[in-house]
Amino acid sequence: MAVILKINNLSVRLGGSHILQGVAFDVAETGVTALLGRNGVGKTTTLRAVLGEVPATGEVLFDGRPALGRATHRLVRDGLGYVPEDRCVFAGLTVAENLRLAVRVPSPDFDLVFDLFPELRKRAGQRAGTLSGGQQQMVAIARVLLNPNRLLLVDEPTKGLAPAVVTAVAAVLERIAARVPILLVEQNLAVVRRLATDAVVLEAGRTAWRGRAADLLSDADATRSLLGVGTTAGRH
Amino acid sequence: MTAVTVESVSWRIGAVPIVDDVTLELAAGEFMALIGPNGAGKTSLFNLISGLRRPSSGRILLGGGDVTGLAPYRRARLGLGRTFQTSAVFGSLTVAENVALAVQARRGGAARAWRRRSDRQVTARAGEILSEVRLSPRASATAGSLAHGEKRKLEIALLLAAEPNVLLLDEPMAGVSAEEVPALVAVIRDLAGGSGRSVLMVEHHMDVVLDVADRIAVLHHGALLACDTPGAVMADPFVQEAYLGESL
Amino acid sequence: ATDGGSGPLKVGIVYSQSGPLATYGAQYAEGFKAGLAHATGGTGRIGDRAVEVTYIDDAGDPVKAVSAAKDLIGKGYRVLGGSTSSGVALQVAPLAAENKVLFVSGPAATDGLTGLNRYTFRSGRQSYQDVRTAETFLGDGRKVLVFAPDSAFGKSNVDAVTAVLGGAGAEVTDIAVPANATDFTPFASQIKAAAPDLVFVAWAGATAGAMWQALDQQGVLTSTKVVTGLDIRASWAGFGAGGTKLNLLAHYFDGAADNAAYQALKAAVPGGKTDLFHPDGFAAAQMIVHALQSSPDDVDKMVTALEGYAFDSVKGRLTVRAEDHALLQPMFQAKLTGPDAVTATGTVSADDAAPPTAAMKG
Amino acid sequence: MTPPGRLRRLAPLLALLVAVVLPWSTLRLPGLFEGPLNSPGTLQLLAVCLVFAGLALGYDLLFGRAGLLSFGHALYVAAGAYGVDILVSHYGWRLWPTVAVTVLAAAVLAALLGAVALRTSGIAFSMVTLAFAQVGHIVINRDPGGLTGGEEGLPLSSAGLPAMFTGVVNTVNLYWLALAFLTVVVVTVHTIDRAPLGRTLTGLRDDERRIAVLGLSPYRLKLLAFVLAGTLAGLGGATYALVVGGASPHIASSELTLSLIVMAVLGGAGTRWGAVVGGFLYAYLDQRLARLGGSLPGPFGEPLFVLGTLFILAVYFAPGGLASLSSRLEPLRRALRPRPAPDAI
Amino acid sequence: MSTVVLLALTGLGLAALYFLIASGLSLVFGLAGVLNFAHGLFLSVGAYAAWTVSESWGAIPAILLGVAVAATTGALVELVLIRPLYTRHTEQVLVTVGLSLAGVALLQSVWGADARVFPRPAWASSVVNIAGAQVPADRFLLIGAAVLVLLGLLAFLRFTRYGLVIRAGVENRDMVSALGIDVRNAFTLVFAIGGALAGLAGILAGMYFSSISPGQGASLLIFAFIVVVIGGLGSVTGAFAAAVAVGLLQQFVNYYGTAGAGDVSVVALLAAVLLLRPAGLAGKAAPA
Ligand SMILES: Nc1ncnc2c1ncn2[C@@H]1O[C@H](COP(=O)(O)OP(=O)(O)OP(=O)(O)O)[C@@H](O)[C@H]1O
Ligand SMILES: Nc1ncnc2c1ncn2[C@@H]1O[C@H](COP(=O)(O)OP(=O)(O)OP(=O)(O)O)[C@@H](O)[C@H]1O
Ligand SMILES: [Mg+2]
Ligand SMILES: [Mg+2]
Repeated sequence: MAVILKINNLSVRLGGSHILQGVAFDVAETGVTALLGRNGVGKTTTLRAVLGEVPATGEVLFDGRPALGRATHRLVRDGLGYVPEDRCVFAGLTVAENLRLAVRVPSPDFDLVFDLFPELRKRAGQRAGTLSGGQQQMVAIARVLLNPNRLLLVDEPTKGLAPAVVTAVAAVLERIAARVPILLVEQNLAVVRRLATDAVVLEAGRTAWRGRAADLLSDADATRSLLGVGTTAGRH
Repeated sequence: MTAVTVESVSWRIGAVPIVDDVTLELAAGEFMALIGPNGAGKTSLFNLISGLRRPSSGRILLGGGDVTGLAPYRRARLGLGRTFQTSAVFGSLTVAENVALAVQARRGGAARAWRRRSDRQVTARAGEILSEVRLSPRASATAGSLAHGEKRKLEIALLLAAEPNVLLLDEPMAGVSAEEVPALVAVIRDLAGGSGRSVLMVEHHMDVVLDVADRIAVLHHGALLACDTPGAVMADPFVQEAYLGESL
Repeated sequence: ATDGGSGPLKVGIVYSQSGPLATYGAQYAEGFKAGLAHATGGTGRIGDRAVEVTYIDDAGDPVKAVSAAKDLIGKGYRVLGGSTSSGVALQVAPLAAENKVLFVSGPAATDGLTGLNRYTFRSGRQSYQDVRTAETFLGDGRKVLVFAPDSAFGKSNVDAVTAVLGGAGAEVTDIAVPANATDFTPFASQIKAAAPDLVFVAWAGATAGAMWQALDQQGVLTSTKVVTGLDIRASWAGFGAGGTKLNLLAHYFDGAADNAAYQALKAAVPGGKTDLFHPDGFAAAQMIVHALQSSPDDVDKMVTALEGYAFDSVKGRLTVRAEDHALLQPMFQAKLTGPDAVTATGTVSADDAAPPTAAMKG
Repeated sequence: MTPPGRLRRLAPLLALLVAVVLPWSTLRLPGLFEGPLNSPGTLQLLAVCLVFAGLALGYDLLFGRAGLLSFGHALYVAAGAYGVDILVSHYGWRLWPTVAVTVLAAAVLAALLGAVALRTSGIAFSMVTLAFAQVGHIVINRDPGGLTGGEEGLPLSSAGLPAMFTGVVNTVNLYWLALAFLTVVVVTVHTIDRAPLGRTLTGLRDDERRIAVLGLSPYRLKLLAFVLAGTLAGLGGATYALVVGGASPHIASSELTLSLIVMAVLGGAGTRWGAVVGGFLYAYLDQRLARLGGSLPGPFGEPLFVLGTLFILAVYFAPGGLASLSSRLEPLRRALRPRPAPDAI
Repeated sequence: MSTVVLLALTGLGLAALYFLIASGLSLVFGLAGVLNFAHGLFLSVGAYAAWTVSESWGAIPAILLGVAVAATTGALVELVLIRPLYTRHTEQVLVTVGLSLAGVALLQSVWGADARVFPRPAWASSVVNIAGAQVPADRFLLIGAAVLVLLGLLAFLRFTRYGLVIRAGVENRDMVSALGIDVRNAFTLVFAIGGALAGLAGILAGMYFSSISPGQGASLLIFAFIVVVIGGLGSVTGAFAAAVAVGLLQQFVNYYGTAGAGDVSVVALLAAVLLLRPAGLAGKAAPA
């Protein structure tokens, strides 16, 4: 299996605590790899470490090249897309400006974006800070869809979205995943079940489980001990 | 006896109505969920009720008294508590201090300039609350460095400390890991249950909503579409189509 | 400490080495050193005791000046000098009276120092003497207009002009310009409209260039007689194109007088070019040496010795008026003849420039 | 409580004790001070440093604790200084009633102007406070009715002062006065720090909205902090006038406020001792550098050059101020401690 | 009548000077979020650089050099001092405070504390007669320069992405990088432009006052701050409008009111505007 992202012995210290203590897993070149775990185990930190937003040690290979120590913007230009957990839309910019800012290529895929989120076309002139939570999430996802990517890092994309939109976003991610591999952090197991091909579970800053998503979700004991929920516990 | 009355309240920005002539009654002891698509105006309605925004027209009553022109802190003193959709905690205080501050805001003395901070009763109460929301292990962490889900719990803890009789919860479950959801649901149900407290909760997790809500209000484009029992609302074709969509 | 007798005679000079008045301070200090050498015949000693001078920077800040003065007084210094700025001098002077030490203030021009207390003297001129000099330009004109900033400095000038020229029968009006105004054009046109016989301009600071520019552009300099004080050499170019039209009253400029003191100063000043505040330092040294000669340790005797003391200094003959310690001195009239050249056009005798006697306050 | 803990609590008291008895010492610290510790020059220098330490901590109540970046704090210092100066020098009032009236007046002024300025927040608040202070500065420079002496300042008439505050031999009393002022500020601010109000002010700095929905009025809390800080500034101004022997327009200028900010940040804004250390050190360097100025080459002869550069370096290498240096050493200290005491919450 | 014309035109000249100083300040403040206390220093640096060579090089090359030196100073300050502190906004502002203290003292130690006479072309000293008022010609130079700067800045913000990148970068620099943009160069560029504008303003102010001194820039800064804040944080057009308001108000009140009222009226205007519209005249509107 070809690997787009290879993480080995990733370690992060922040504010005096050892948050990641040797995380290791691979992300396949196709499909969706789900990164799972309880609150505070370090999922977000893992993504930020890969992007170079927090100082980390260990080995990260993106597309076969070492990623640690490279500037974030260079990694992104090489095709690493990021949808952050707290959305990080630019509150002072309008929706249109937020999107314009994200454009990196001569022919950005605005059609795809407005097709998925017609709401954004309507609100192009509104300041992103006044958007509802869900609308901000749409902007955050739309930003990475404008450009072609080699890998997407997506952190809790369905958080705070209305059920119908969750379904829609899941569908979008599914469509995207057909072209681009995704490393997905997600609490909504129903979404995970629908999208994920592989799964990684973190526990206290370490990799606790890695394998086929289906194997994890069908193993009641594993889900209970790793995620604290029964297999049947969907949220919808 | 109604806890909160929203009387033909509208809030417009320019000419655009964000909240559009909403009339709603939350009975004492009632647990009502507020659902609606993203951008429907749920958070905005919370802002109007809690006083962070002034309505363009209409009245808001708390326990029968008109509070439309009252500052947020006056409403809070009348027993109105709320959480924020994007966690608003005191980032440079520790978790324990966050809660202690809230306890004191409730019990008086938060602006006292001479007593010692670590009043035994306050500390004890704060400790209790933290264990209720399962944050005790993080008590001495700085709130600003908490992981997302932990902040959500701290939000609830701050609310618990304020001992409000009307609670506005804005997506309390967003970002909380699947494992923690049942416990947090229990906390929230305890908050409401028995004590005669009223809750108005915005939440997109329908299983949680169905689990706890007595009635569900549906907001769409700022207007109130329905306010009924869960069964009736779930059966509503509009809710089915525009809000829930097809299941995953 | 100087416990009577044999040790060196200690003199503390607290003045601006840094800060906005650093140039004034530097001239004062050069003058002081030259004056000290001159007055002691090049020995730097009085009798068999050496004069030991400590120079301290106050950066133009009264807080630092007061600290330094207290430090020196605490160490037994009985003679202090310096004070480049009026604000500093006014704060240091009370210390002299409180602690019975001799204080000879420097270039600070405020009239407020004269008669302030028994222990305070001055080695420079005061604003009133400037105004008396301006009076000599009036001729038989009647209408006098004072153009000054709306500040303590400006007000004291207006008051002095009103007292001096008003007292002599002239009709005095004033235009008080905001001290930090940046545009003087309207005020200049106001002067033009008022058509006075004499305009007395009291202006110092960074905006002076713009002010002269405006007066020239609005034709004030050609339509009436404009009198102003001459500042340090470096500022002369700031008078701009219209500078040659001005009637200058001068405390001092190089070449205003010639005598032994001047020659001594000229020889000591780097480059040989003396400037506005060199004489103040020179005179201060002469006064201090005289005081110490009359009594090395008893301050009250020093005071008595200085009261009425007359001596030849760079500007000519100076007299310390006994009643209020005003330093009577000749003043000069001058014209600018080029961007770097001033010629004397007259001298105002010390008596003609003398300020009215003030009552000694303390 | 463990012994080192007790020691730590006693340290400030010890420091105070040392400060109180210091004027009896004839110790010489060459390089640091010109004369022995009990010489008037050294005591005057120390007194000025103590006043600025107090002013800086008072300002830090506003800036470091409540998060209010006022650009107009100098106004209240000036109110205290000129109030005392004018009443004593022009009207011949006796000192202590004057101080009481002046401090009260500064508090009222802070309440009135704060009530208006706090209707804005963020940079707008900074600018409104700056504007008010600027008016004060302009008025003082204009010398209304000959009261303030304009740009030349107003020396404090020693005739109206108790004998213990005049004359160089009595500099020691000014030193104790300054020390008393600093003690008042430290006790006030630290009492607030330890009290619930301290926590609430920090909360206010972090999230005003959240404070409001907890039932506390952000406006009133901010006003409280503003008036408290204004009162301390007024007291500081009064002390300043006595120590320096007068007032000059500089203390009403925005530069004074800026230097208070610099002091607070230099030491560590919002920390217990940061502003005190920063204020003391800044004032010390400011005065000492002037003293050494003549002997240093080039720009080093300009005290402001050295201070500005030091300040920039401090922002860089001691983020969080000098106070944070000690917490950076904390891991080291912990490693050296034999057995960690269990953390009591 | 001629007085009113004179007051209006010189008031506009003053407004132009304020705007020239405020423009760079507003740009840096509006985009990079740094209230740059060292702006006054940039002003003086540009002016001194031009002054140093003006004798030997002639006016235009001297102006170009002054602007270039000030721009370089701005860029260097960003690279060396501001950039390493990018997550710490307060510290960035504080560093500029320290820089303004140290920088002015440095200039003073190099060129002395006294004002230096700044040369100006002869025509700038002439006057133009308009409706009986003798208006100094250099006021028109100032007004012209201000209008050009306004148009230039609007074009920069409208037709390049830099404005967008920097505004976004101020909110969340990490996120801008995460969109694949090298945000650091954009910040340096903005500081360079801010420095260049300051340099230009410093040179024109030198001509206006016919002298320069180390503290001149800093003393002009306070009105520039007021203009920026009244105009609305970071709005270039707002700053332009505010400069006109402040310049005219000050000039008229100085003349007709009691002395000193001019400054007080400007300060009162500031307080009034902020209390009524805390975000300034141009409100929260995006720059340009
Ligand atoms: N800057 C920081 N300083 C100190 N601790 C931090 C910092 N950022 C994160 N942490 C801590 O690191 C741990 C992991 O955080 P992270 O955000 O990666 O968790 P997560 O798995 O994404 O959690 P969630 O599901 O709640 O989003 C948490 O305990 C958090 O408190
Ligand atoms: N200041 C504002 N200016 C313009 N539009 C605004 C403003 N504030 C809110 N809105 C708009 O009002 C609508 C309601 O927003 P609100 O945050 O109340 O939605 P919500 O129902 O809470 O949505 P979500 O479930 O996504 O949080 C949104 O379309 C939002 O864009
Ligand atoms: Mg996370
Ligand atoms: Mg919402």
